[in-house]
Amino acid sequence: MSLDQIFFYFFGGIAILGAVLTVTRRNPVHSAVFLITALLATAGIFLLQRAEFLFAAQIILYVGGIMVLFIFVIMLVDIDVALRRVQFTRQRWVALLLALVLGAQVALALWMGRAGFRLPPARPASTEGNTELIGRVLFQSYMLPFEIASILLLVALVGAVMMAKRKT
Amino acid sequence: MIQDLIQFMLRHLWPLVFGVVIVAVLPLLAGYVVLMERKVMADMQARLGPMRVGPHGLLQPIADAVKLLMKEDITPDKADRWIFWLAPLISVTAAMAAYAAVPFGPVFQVADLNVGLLFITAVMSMGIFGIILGGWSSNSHYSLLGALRSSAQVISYETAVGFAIVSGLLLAGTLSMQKIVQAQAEQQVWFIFLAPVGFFLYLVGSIAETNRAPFDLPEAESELVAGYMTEYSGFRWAIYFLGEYAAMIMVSSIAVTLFLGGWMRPFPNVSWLGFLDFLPAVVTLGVAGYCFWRAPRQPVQIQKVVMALFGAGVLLVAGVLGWAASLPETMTERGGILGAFWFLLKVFSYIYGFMWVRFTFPRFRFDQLMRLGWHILIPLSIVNVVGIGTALVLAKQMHWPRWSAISLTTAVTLLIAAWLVHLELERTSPASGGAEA
Amino acid sequence: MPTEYFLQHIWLIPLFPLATAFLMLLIGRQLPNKAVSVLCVGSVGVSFVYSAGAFLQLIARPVEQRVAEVVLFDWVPAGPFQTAGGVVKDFVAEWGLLLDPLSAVMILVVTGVGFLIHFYSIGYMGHEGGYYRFFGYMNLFMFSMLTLVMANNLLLMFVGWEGVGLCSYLLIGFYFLRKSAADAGKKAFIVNRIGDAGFLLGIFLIISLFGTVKFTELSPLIAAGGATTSQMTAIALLLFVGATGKSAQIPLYVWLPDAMEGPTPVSALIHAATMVTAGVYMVVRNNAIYQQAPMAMETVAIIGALTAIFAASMGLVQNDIKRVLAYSTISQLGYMFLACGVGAYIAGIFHLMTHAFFKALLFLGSGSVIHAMSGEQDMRKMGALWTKIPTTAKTMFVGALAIAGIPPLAGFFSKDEILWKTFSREGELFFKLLWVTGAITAAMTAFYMFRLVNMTFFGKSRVDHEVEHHIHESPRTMTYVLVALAALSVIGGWVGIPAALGGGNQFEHFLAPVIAGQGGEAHAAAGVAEAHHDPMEYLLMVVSVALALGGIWLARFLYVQRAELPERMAASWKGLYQLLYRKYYMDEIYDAVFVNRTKDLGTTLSAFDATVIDGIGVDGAAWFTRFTSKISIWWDTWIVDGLVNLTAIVVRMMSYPTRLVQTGVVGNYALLIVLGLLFLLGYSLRNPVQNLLQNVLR
Amino acid sequence: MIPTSHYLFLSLMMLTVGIIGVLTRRNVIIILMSIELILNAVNINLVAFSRHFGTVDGQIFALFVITAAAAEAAVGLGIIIAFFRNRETVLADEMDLLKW
Repeated sequence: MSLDQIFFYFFGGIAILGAVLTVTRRNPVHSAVFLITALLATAGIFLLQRAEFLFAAQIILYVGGIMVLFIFVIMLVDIDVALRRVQFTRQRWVALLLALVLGAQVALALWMGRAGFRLPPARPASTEGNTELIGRVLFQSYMLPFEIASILLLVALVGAVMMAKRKT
Repeated sequence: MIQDLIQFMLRHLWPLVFGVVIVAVLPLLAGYVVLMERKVMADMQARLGPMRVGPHGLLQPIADAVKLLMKEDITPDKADRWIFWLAPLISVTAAMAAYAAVPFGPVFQVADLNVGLLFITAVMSMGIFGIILGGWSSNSHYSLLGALRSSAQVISYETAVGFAIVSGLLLAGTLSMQKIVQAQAEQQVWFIFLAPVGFFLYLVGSIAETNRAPFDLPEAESELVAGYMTEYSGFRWAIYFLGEYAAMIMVSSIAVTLFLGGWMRPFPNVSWLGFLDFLPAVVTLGVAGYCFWRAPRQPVQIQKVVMALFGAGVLLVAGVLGWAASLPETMTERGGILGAFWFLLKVFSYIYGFMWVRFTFPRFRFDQLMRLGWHILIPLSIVNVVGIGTALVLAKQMHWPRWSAISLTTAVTLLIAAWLVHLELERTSPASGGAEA
Repeated sequence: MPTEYFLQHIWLIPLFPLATAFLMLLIGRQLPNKAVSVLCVGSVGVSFVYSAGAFLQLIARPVEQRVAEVVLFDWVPAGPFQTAGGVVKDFVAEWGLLLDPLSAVMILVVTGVGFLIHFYSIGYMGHEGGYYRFFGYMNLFMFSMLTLVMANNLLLMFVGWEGVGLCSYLLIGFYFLRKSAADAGKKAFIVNRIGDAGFLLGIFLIISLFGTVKFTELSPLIAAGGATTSQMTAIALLLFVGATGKSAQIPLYVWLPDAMEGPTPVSALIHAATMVTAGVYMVVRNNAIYQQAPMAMETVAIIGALTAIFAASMGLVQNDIKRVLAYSTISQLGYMFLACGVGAYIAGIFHLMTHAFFKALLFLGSGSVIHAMSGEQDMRKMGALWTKIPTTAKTMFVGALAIAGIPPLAGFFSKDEILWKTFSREGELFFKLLWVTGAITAAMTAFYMFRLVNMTFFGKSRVDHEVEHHIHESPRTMTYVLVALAALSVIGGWVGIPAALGGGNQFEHFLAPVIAGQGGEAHAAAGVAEAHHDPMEYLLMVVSVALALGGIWLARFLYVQRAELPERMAASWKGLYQLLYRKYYMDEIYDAVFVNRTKDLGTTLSAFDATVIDGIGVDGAAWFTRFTSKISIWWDTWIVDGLVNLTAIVVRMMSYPTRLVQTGVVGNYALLIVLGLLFLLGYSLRNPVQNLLQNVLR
Repeated sequence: MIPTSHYLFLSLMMLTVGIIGVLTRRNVIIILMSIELILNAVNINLVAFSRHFGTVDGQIFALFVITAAAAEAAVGLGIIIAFFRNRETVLADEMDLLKW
């Protein structure tokens, strides 16, 4: 069992565990913390796949940005009320069933196609670093999507401000 | 499997050692930074500061640490125990993990990541969770308010700081800390001279990010007792404290690496200044001599001894430095040891700047702080990045002389800064409507 | 300056007054009087300079190409249409200015006299309100008049024609607070409209016959006999109706005496010198048409002669100084038309010019007198002013001599020219009769003019006392103008000294090319005239001078030596006196015949409106609408809305079960989405699953 | 070296957990978090395939996904705050104004 596998199972296990706990915790703050754990584990998996830039981006954006936002909101909305209520919807059992069946289907599809992607074909390690590569591709082939994404962010910013603003 | 692990360990022996060293030394360093701060404060207030514990209070930090360890560890009732326990760890872990990418010297570095600077900022940005969760979990209004304030402040200023860093990155052209330092060596100039506005922005932003005066609203004793740390006591509090000072050293080492030439000595490739390599040895030698000179003049016997021991230690360091300086250029130890000295020197001078600011300026009001961040620093930082980029384009594509391009864009940036400040004064002057909340 | 600069820029001439007119009427109220006077008088002066320059450069050209035309733009591009003759013409009316000898003389007269009168107005109107308004109207008039005389086609000419009509209306009603003035303005406007209708019809007829309104294209067409004589007569008469309207001929002269309500400069400029002569100009301009219609020409001659004598006879007994001048104007215009009628167009224009000089002089003089008498216009309250206002008196005396036809003043030559042309027109008794009329009119003219002079300046003073004190000579600006005009009316005639008196009639030679049919042989004719002088001509001159002197003597005898006689005569021949004094009751007759009938028509029509149109039409329609709307209301409520409600009910019943699905809870929707996803995947995976199951079962 | 299929199974598990969370939880905030989980699973997939094919396009798409996630979180939380301010609840099945 090689080191890669150790790290993979370590991170993967943490990720799944964090995900499950996220979904099951009663207290949103706890779920947020576990979600952060899961995200960090995912970042680790990215690092495992030599995607350093994405690793950093994942931590900065997801953990440092989005999750802070989440926790903020959790603190703004008074959660004590919600804590004393039933946490799961009426449709929980059927929903659970459906989700599991869906997962089983996809798993079946993957299992039948597993021969397709065993090990990734060995490639020469790219001479230039991951960041430079991403930068080049991003600003050459994906210029337009990049701009559109920035516009999307701007719109989301304005919209969020407008909605969260007190109507005075 | 075990073999693999051992193989791994061996392959990464030095980084592991460095990591252990850092984790071990950092608390000590932080403690002595505290001592330094108290001394500086005392000096600025015409006092002596701690003198009792050890000669000139040299053992004060250790005493404090011991005291904190022995204090009772209170966990408030109704607190969310688990998170209350988790929060300080997060903050200190974030601060320490960032050190993995800091180059204390050409070799003295845990990992020269390809995305080093990004990694540092990323890990640093996680410190917020320590603050928010701590404030929230202790289930007290002071703490919660302090936490919210502090996180709001940190998030607001992170943007400006990020842009300031980008302005440095544009000049370096790489994210790896080592390469940044080398870039400054090759371009034969510290980036502070190429991006003065960026450095200034980073200075202000870093002060705010570490919640230090005059931006220490989250811990404003006069308003909320101790901010998010109100309910913490004993060792957890110590951990928070450690985290803060670690973060402080962290931001200053980023500044040193990015703007102040990193571990290189001044004018690294001016050969006739080579004697500067012996400066560390000489300085430490002087310190040691001072210690020996003061040793007999200590009031108590034990202090005499301690002083002498301290002098001996410094003497040892001086010896090491001198030996390193005498080594031939090619050997890595030389650069490593000397580099560590220069790096720490620069870091401490930067921190001294922090303290100076702290003891000089009065505290902001929170709306003023936010307005400063959003109305002046962030736009200015964006303008600054654009300016630097323009200058680089002019220099590379148009083949302007770099200095003229840089100074031109800097002048423009400063003009815009003046304009922004003017606008701000207009908006907040009581004549025109006064300050909005 | 390029050669023929002025000829290329004649289009500027009307533009200067127009510009200042706009300025005055837009922001004039804000301007100080000095600025107003400088601007307006200056603009007219500038256009006078331009006209003079154009005139000189025109003379500089050889005789046969003394025509300058500037087309600014196509104004009415009406496109192709079929004329009555069946020819397809592309009709277009340009905004084009034509400068030939005729219009050259006209613009000289208009701008020259106009400039003098403007200058005079500075002093005369100085104390009046609405100074800027007055000058704005005056400049607008200058623009219109210049457009009229410089137009290169009938349509544009008509624009100017209407423009001057409008300005005369505005200026007659300048003191619009005085009801009489307002009424006079309206009267002038309406009467002019009648004439203009005729003019417009004439233009339409021309268009439909020849398909063009350009003079330069028109005259060859006519010379080629483009239309029958009767058509020509119709056109000519219609145009002449317009002329009678504008130039105050019988039967449309009634507006001119009332027009004296306006300020005196206005009377001088519009109702003596320029506008009223527009008719004459128009007739001369279209002489080609008239030469094709002898009957029309005779009509013109008769009308002219009759107007001349009638107006003169009315002028004999008027007591209002300006009215006398007004009637004299009418009769002089009659002279001009007489000239046109007998084919002596050039003589007509000649008399037009000289008349412009001395009648402007006389009007301005009378204005100066009124000014001195502080507004008094009745001659019976004047007298013995000769010493009190010497300049005015002398200049007016010169003017009177000129109009009376005393050689060598201007009036003599022009009037004598007309009379001689009338007499010498080879034909039957008819023309001799016309001559007799003209001669009698000349005598009358001399009489009433000197009656005016004597009653005003000589005899013993009949002035009221409070007026007596502040009788004073008018300011310089006015007297200078008077002097200048006096000089003009002395020498003005010398350009046309007939060959008989050894002066080679340059005026005639200059204008000859304009007159159709005698372009070239004008010289020949002149040469012939020089060859042998008809002794008759000298005789006629002697006669007319004698008649004039007789009139003058009679006037002096009646109003200076035996000043009590006139009243007695008036008493003795009361009927005649009243007839003349009441202007042959013309106004009353017009009122009875036209005005009141028109009013009756109006009342009838209003009654018709009230009863038939409103009563049956409108109210009936309203009632019908209400009725139908009642029906449609019922329809709407029961049928249309009923159907809608029915649909709504049905939809509600149908939708009840389906809406149960719409819980509004996001979770359920998400669940449905997942369900759909599941089915899709299941469908796409069906074969492998089957295989799998088979393997398992086997 | 880890076979790509491992990553795919990992992301599948995370996806299933996320779906379960979206479907079964009542608290809107947690539902949003579950959505983040789903997006995260997508990211794992993308990165895995980018490694599999040796190009960085997958990572760039992952970047875009993160961007979208940020936008979605911002707007969603804004909505939550506005809604909580009006209705004093954060439970999804009590937000049924659109019913009927």
